[in-house]
Amino acid sequence: MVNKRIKRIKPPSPDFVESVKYHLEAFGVALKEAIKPSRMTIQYPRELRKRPKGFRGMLVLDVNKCISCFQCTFVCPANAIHMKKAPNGKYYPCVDYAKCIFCHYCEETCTKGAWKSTNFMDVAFSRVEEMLLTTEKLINGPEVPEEEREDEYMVEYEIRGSKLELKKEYSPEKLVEVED
Amino acid sequence: MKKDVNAENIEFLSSGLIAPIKKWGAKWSLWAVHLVTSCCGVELAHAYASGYDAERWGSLNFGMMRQTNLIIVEGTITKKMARALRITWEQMPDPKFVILIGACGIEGGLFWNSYHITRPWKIIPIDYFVPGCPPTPEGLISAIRALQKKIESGEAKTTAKFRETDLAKLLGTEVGKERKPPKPPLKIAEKPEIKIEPKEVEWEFGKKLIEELKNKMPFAEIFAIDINRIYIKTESKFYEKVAELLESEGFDHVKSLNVIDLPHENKFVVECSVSSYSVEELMPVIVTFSVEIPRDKPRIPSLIRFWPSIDYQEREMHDFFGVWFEGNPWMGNKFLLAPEVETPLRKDFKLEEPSYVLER
Amino acid sequence: MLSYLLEMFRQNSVGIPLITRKVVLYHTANKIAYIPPLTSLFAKIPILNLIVALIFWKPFFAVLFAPGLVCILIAILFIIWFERKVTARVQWRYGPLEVSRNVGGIIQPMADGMRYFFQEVIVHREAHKPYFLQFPLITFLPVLLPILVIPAGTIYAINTPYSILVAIALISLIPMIIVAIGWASNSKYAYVGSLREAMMYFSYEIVLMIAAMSMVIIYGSANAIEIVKEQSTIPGILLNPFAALAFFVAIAMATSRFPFEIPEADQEVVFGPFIEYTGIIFGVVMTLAYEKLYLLCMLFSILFLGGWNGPFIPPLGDLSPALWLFLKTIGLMMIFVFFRTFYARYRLDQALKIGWSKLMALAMVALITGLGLGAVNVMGWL
Amino acid sequence: MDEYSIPVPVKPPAEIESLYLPVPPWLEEKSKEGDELVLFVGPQHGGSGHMRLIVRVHGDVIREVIPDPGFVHRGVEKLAENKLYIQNIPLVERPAIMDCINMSLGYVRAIEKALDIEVPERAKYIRTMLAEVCRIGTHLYDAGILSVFLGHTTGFMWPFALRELTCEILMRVSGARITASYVVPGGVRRDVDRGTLNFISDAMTYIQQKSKDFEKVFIRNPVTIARMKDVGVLSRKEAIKYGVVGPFLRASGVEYDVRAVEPYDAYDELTWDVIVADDGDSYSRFLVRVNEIQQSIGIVRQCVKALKDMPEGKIAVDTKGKMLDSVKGTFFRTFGRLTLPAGEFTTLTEASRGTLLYTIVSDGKSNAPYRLRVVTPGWYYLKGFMESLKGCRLADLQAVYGSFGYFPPEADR
Repeated sequence: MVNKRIKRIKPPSPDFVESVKYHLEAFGVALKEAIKPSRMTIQYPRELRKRPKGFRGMLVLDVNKCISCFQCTFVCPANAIHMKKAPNGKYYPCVDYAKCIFCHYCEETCTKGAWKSTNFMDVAFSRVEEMLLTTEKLINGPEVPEEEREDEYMVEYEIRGSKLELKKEYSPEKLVEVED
Repeated sequence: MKKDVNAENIEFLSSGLIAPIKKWGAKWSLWAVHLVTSCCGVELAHAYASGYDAERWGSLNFGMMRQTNLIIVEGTITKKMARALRITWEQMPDPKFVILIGACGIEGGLFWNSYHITRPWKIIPIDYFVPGCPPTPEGLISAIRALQKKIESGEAKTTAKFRETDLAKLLGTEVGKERKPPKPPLKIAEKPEIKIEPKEVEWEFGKKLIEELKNKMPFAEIFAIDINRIYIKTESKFYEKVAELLESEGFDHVKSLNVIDLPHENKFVVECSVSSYSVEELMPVIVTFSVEIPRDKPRIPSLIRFWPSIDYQEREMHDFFGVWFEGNPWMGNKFLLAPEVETPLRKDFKLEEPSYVLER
Repeated sequence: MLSYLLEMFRQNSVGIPLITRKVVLYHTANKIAYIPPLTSLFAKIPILNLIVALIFWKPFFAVLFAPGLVCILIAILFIIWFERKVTARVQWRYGPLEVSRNVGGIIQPMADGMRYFFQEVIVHREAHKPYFLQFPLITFLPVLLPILVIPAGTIYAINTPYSILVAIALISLIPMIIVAIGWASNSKYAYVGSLREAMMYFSYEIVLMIAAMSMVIIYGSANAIEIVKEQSTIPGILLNPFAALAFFVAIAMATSRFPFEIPEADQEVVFGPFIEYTGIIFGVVMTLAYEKLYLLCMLFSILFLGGWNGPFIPPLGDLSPALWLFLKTIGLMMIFVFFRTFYARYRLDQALKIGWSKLMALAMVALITGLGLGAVNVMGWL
Repeated sequence: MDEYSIPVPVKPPAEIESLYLPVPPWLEEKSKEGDELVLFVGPQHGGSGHMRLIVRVHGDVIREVIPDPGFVHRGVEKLAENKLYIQNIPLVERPAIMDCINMSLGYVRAIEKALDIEVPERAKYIRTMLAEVCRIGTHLYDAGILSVFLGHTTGFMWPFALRELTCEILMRVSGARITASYVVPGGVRRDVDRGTLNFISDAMTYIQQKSKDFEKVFIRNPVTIARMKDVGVLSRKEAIKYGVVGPFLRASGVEYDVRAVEPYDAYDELTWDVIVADDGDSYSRFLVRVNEIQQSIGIVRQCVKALKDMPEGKIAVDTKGKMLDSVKGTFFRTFGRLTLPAGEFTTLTEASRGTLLYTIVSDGKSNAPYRLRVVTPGWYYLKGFMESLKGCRLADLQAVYGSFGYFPPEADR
């Protein structure tokens, strides 16, 4: 009980005049927004939300750095990472996105920095079997076909004073970017 | 019952003279039923709220399954919920579509080996799967977009491509030293011992309180295990007596009722932790009293008459361990669990072991 | 016989210069080239001319076009879109947009309608099947019949001194049908919803009638045409604002707008009486409240806002007053749906209490005002 | 995909008769005889989450509500016994993902208590700051759900729009929008940079400012007041008797807040008020949380200020007392094979919806808990929630439900 400061609140119980005032206030706020809305919608997929540095997206494996130490599969809480034997006899990880929870413990664990995150995780798979990404598929990471892309802008929330602004810039050449 | 409902729906929409109108209507009016199944509902709400506003795409979250045509399964479907999901799906008029979001729903995610979950895609046909735990609202919207495209073109496509690299070319096929997978780190003791022992702490008020309790309960072993934590070990015949004394002392609610299963010693340890709201000094103090009961005949009196707040925790422990709390009117019924799951938290109820190597 | 009919239709037909006027192509000293008016194209063809004449026959036109079915449809499609759009705007988002991006997604309700149209219709086992399917269609009766007596300027079907009274009486039938729908659905939530609908009916109906009555007393007539004529100098809302307010709130209750969206309460009784409906039948019953809103708003504009009074637009002819009435009605409907943006819903007992205490008191004040103004013959002075 | 494994009889009455409902069979029968109606609210219902309430209504008045939880019971306690200590961190925050920092904080603190680790100062402040951000987020979430339960859609959209900012904060700090898995034994996973701290304080200003509009449109709206005042009242005595927790307990006049009673992390170095109300009705339960948002904003501001004054780095400590600037690259090596000493370790945390209790029972040899007992706020106040519904009107069910902010995954675990 170091600094227990108590503040008792009293719920308002409006009388007739106050309640008319409150009705009008509610109406006024709604009308204000209807005339001059403070929109904050990011019109996905026309506009993409800018991912901050260190975003935990889909993973990319740098297979040359991997020393097949099994630590990422051991640490994975969802048991989504399995090791698969490659033609050279070593084991390399595969990620099952049907289980992956994007906690990126694997990335934090990897002593060699073989795991890299991308800024991308918005995939809709049509079949469960496709969600298991073997080592072969992990190296390149996800790609969105150019003709499927609908994005025009990249948007970021920015607060200036008392206003929330959607800072827009043109979307990048490549949708999926690997972080360093 | 074998039928491909997905294909039937698409076929219905793309047949006849007015197929374009049918497709157009279905495409721009994917109303999702309000069936929140788990915590991915948070991101679903975000997708439909101001931040992303999926309503732009003509999709609206609506109350009843009768008036909608899209189920968004949000994450885990437990064995109990599976029936509700199936019923909801059956009640929905054709043509209907299903999007499944969240790892928990697809292969279980973190809960992949839980005793209480199912795989929704075994229960109803799914059009699109969105990974993530939870997925971003973008993921959900891209699934809605993909579904719209599917209605239009009739074929389901994954929205991203994953190119395959030839590993043999990249790494060579030269097999080096044979390397065996290392031993998994998880180490669970064969014959564990649960020892709860006194700890020396600097806690003046506690010492006083323990003395006071000792005077009242000469039959029990009372000690502090930490600051603000008092532990009382006693025999099962004094269980109610201890509760009564503590209740008169000012401990007015139950913080936790816990059962520890010790199969190799053939006993359950029932721990009940109580604390106080009405006495200011006792507020931070948690008093835990524990008794041991035989594992093959787990019966113990209910404390519901001292603390009504223990009611649901007793029901829960009855579900989990099969401990029978005599006096609780609910005993014999399932509370949390689906009917087919029996005493899952006993140690002999084994879960599937994790595997680390992909056998192909 | 046919020619007699044709003559009858033509004598009482809607005059719209825009359509019935000759379109002059060029005009020289001795020659006038023109496209004949649309209607006269069919004047000589035996059956078609009868159909065209029938369409322009005022009673028929009133029910089918303005202020009837077509106007209702346009109003509903617009107001549903507007409701979603304005709510979205207040809620910092866009609302339906991508279906037609250039015009703000205005065809979204049509897409929803199409989807409903081609969806399976489920009749569940417990339902009383004939009634379950018939009642939604019967709802068109109390919706369209009042149109016969509510005139839109010079377009009317029946000119009767009791038009306002008949209209209100007919509109009052709608709750009966909703209750019947709930009964036919035979579901627990439909039952609770129907009960709520019936309770709400008690709370607003008397107020609605008293408010209308007090205006009728002032004008000294229940004929809509007379009433509008009386309002040419001063609209009724200024004469008796109490009646206007009471009528306004009663409309919100009658059409289950917020904050009185109680019978259908989505989160409480999941659309109450309509819970079991699917596909196009749900589309029909869902629009019922909007149809009722349209009718009552039309009555409100006739009683309080001077009806079809407004600047005459020559090319529209008879349609001009109808257009003014339509615009006023739509404007009122927009106000009603705007309440969704800032109100939660009251509880049933609170709504009943409001209906029988505050609103009833207001209606009484309105009645007394009406009686007073009627006694001094205020319309005579003006 | 071809075969559907769970056969569901299509006959509607079977749904009522089937065994998985813990409805005593006589209930339906009895209601048909008398003047009582038995309503099933949920799990597919516009005004219920992932749970089922069996409501016995007499006229418009609720006689009794029988809860049927477990629709989201995923067995966290059992799964935790089969995972490493650190693998349980994401697991324990799944019950209430919008409250992720508070959920994992309690568990991690139990581990730290067992290992006797002193967390670096900076990590303490970061934890406290994010815990309060999560509290704001959760209270906004509950306000949104309450609004939509009362039919007020704007009241749903605005809090969720503001929640978008708390998600953005979590995303910038931890990399994930909602499930941060950010707290690790001995500290946190990453450091927070200055730009992010600035964004956090800006976001707090924006939330504070916009909540004034929200107050006008929803909180003080006479319709809201009419719906929630004197509804679902729990007196102080009842609240204690049924073991209600957190803001709901404080709304009934009990001055109990774990952050004040048994301070953890940086709470004893900050100044803030415990919000208490006396009425114990739905409205004060809601108002207490609305006021707590303001207090939390104050706490976040103090934390941001303290963090800006502190040198960067040193955000975690390993079991040997070595300071770490980041856990990247050494995560598994440092924490992977943690083994706790034998004993029982209990921590209390003030999660957004109330007291959260973790008890780890360790056998001293395994590197997974022998037993993990989690009691979440939702599970504590479910009893009080059910009791407060007695005597309410049917339409009040949603008002009371929303005022408790009952989140079934949290209660079911």
